[in-house]
Amino acid sequence: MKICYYPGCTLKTKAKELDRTARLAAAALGVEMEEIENWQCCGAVYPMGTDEIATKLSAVRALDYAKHNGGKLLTLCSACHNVIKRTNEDMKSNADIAFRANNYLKLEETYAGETEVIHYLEMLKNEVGFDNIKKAVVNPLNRKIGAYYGCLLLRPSGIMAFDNPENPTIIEDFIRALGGTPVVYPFRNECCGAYVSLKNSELPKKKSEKILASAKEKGAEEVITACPLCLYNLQVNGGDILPVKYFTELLAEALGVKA
Amino acid sequence: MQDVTTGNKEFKPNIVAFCCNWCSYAGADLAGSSRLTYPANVKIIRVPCSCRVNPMFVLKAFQQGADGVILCGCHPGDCHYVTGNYYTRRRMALLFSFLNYMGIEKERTRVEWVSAAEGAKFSAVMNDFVKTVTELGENKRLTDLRVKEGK
Amino acid sequence: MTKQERIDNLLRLSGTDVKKCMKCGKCSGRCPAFNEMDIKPHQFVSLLAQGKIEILLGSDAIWNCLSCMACVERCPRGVAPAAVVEAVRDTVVRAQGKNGLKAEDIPQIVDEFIPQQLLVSAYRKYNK
Amino acid sequence: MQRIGVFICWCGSNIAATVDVKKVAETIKAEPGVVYSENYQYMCSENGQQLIKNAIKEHNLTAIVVGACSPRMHEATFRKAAEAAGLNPYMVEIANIREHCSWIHKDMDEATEKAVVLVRTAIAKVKLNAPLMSGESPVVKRALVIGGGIAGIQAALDIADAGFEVDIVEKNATIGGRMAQLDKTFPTLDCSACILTPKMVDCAQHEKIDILSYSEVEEVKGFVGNFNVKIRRKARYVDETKCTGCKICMEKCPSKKGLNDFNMGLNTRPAIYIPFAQAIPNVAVIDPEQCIKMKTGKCGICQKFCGVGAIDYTQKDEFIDRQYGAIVVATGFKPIALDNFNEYGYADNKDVITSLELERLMNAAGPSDGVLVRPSDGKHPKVITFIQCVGSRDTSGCGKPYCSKICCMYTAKHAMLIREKYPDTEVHVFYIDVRTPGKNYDEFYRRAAEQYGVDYIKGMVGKVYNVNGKLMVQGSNLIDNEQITIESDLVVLATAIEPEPSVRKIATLLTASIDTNNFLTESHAKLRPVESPTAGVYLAGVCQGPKDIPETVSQASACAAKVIGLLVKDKLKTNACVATPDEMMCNGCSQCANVCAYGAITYVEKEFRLGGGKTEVRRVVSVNPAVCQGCGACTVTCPSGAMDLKGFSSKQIMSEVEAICKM
Repeated sequence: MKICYYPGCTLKTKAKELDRTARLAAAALGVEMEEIENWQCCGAVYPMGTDEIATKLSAVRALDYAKHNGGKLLTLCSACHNVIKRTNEDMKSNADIAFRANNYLKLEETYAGETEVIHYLEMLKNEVGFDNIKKAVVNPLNRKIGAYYGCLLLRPSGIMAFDNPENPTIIEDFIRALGGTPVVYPFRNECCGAYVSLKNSELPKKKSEKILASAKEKGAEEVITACPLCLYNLQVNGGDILPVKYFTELLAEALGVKA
Repeated sequence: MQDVTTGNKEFKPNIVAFCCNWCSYAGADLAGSSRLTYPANVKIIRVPCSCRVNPMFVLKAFQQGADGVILCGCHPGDCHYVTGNYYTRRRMALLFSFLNYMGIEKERTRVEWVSAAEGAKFSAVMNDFVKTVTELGENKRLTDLRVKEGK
Repeated sequence: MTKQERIDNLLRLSGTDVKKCMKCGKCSGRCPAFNEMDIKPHQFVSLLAQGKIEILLGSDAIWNCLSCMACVERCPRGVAPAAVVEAVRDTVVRAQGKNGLKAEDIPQIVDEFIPQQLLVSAYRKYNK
Repeated sequence: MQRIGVFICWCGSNIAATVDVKKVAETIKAEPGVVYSENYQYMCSENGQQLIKNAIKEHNLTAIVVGACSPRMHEATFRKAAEAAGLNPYMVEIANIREHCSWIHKDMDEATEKAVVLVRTAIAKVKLNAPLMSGESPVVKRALVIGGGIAGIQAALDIADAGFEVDIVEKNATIGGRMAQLDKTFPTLDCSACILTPKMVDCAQHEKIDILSYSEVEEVKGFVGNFNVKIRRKARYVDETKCTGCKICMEKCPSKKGLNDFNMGLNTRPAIYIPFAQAIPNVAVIDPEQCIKMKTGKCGICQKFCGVGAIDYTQKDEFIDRQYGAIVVATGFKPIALDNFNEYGYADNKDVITSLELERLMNAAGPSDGVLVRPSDGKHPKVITFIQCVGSRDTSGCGKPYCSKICCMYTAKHAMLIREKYPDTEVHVFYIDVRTPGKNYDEFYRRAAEQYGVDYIKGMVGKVYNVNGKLMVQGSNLIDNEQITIESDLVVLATAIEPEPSVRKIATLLTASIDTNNFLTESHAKLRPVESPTAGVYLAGVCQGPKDIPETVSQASACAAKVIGLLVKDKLKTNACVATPDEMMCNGCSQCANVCAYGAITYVEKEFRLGGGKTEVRRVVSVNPAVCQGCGACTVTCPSGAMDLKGFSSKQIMSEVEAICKM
């Protein structure tokens, strides 16, 4: 199976490990991630202002490329996924934004949200299947792992349609498939402090500590995430309460391809 | 598109008003018992429900020389027959836009919701409608010429 | 711009119908940055609905809202307080000299750990 | 050609002061068809009516027009007068020259001219009038009540007390409904069972009431006065006539792990059970999904122990057909599912419960014998937090857009009862608005706050999470502009209520209309609040909209009054002005049936002669005149113009239009 892949800027720099382990694991599972041509940074945050067009164009370009190359666009970073999926919804259902974005881009064919945006986790669940992953595991994890969802994968749930926004289960199912024991803790869908940490690290510190303390209280030995910024906040601002890793690192480890 | 006849101050439009028995006809009765005046050129036809008004009746009115046609029914959700006025609303929206296309200005046709308690509203609506149609002048579209000549 | 035009501009930019708010306070009950906000999420909606935009435009809360969408997710009336905060922030940073983060400050902030995502997202949020 | 008589009324000076009545009567004489025209001071008076009667006889009038006040005032009067003179009452038309003419115009010439036009218009119509006959249909003197909660019980008792037979069809094994599950009732705090169970017993003992428990309505045919209803009597695997309710089967049954629905699943019950001690009928029922004998064939212990041989594992559903003159729908409600409200942690925490679960926990006959304990560890909760409006007033798609109406009051009740029984308990209530209109209601709520020290917090909860077994309730306190977290032992969700889902099927069977929230629609929100738009169908209780017990009982009694008013009649006069189809023009498209709000239109296969000895069978429309209300929606919908309305025919209205325009 071949699928268009949008890595995003952080995965080429500080979060190389997320990208590298995802590719290794995908290859082991028979998925070929084909990096799309000439992708640009998605902007990292979805611009909510109703007059924001230019800030959405890089996402539309990637989406349009995928539309003509298999119809699906695979994302890995939570922020990229959030921006691209929400922009795609705008192209589908917001006539004003769709008209103006198309007007800028002058594409050969109008883009109207045709591409399906799927996150790597959704790909694992729906395309590969957690059962098949379970069969491919060579190093079962045998430890207690807390899934940290954060905000970007889940909300707004009407558009993201990723999982139940208050009681998600996909990463827990993923952990189970890898032979680990998922730890459900109440702050797994609370914000880590996000971009505020650049101006003011007090708030992200409070949030990140609360998240990790909550995971630890419920017995987690480590926490996994899909977002480089969450990882940064939890690691740098969250103190040394628990180790934090990318979920793909565990996948590669369990599949024995981490090297 | 002003008609020459609009210059004539004596022009009194002929208005046909269809009123449902349960709300608007009673509203018109209340306007009467409250002595709230409106022009005499409004003539009311009682129908059980506004949804009884066939588009043909409206066409017939214009053919026979009416200058304006107004339908009054219960407020949406208050229809005596539960859903009748919803049909009216949809049917007439379609009919009126068709009539507008044919040259009968959309101001000559109207649907209004008047409850049995709204005598004042009935009177206000009729005054306003007569004023609007008077300003538009005589309707000539669709009119059977023999009718007007016969007058 | 008249005051009404500025109010209308904020309403349009937010894309949310503030009149739908029934003042339940669930947004502020959920907000993870509540204690760091001088103007609370429910007040953003309420103050905009009343046209008291000077208070909003002068608030510090716009720099602390995390855009985590918890308020949007849980509003029982389909209102998006976060979109109001963003509309206010956009309006502030688009005014000349009002950027919350200046390009020239970034080199001092950056260290070897900061991911690109943080720089880009903060820059997008605080600067125009 | 009609011989028309015209009668112009002065109404004292009401008409005559502005309309030259004599001139009108004179002018009208020249109208073709008019053979008599007269004016009189008070047409509606004895003398006036006599004048009309005499004229009808003397001049052989076939139709009359009365120029007078609104037909809404005296149409019936003049119709009766005409009938007394041997004329069909529908050969009368009224020209409204008072409300629509003399009272609103000041200029006499203008008013007189308009009066002439209005009378001419009525003449134009009456020329096309045809004698109409109201049909008659017999009334079956028996009522059906669907649902055996307090609404159904009250309606049944009132109807039966008036001397009519009533059947209560209840889908559960016992009557009693939601009220049977409640502990105390506001605002007087009587014990629910103490006031309900005597009424249940009254039902059981009433010679006119037949309780068909564990039964469901399967099919409804017919119309007002004459409903034919098929009822499924579900197999309870226990012979209702033999079982004495001794409960030995419940004791001996080895399969005891069924969730006890009556206790909201807070404890378990055996596979053979009587829902609660005061159940009516006091007869056991077997859950076939849980019964070992029925699943594996091995067991049969209850059969062995049953002293009267009531157990019958081979019982099958049975169907009975009954006739009814009227139907009361009282299907009640259920709390909504909380799947969309995971922020309150209901699914993950045993100590987050709904208000109805709390009722069971506080009830002396409940799973904890009335001792308030936490479901998780059986300990007494010291801090209890109530959250109001859970799923109510929610337009985001997660909950219900309406206010559930009862929650503010029952939460005040719960808070008060807890503070009274366990004064060491701290009680908090998060609210958006406290809505307690009603006699002694607001006083009740204030008592909770002022005398019982219940902490009311204006704000809403954003998240409930568990830390070391404590429920952290994080919410806003809008008055103090704070975000607070209350460490609680028990969280109670005032869950929105919705109509019992089975009401959808009932509504379809009865062609009773239902709104977007699945509440049955009343005929008129203000003036016919207990009647369904379907004639002969009445609505009681929450199936029509959220309401509390006093309101439910009032509505049920109102229903009963309406039903009795119907059943005392031997025959029903049907509306004469009904839709009338031209079968030859009907193409069987069903569009008229789709717009009919009353289900008056059906289709029949009918044989038509084609000529040359050939026949063809076509599907054509058939209108039931007993059900048709005469709105006319179908007449306009019919694409082939096959449908017309008696009394308001297309030709009649067209000629009215013509008369108005030809002024």
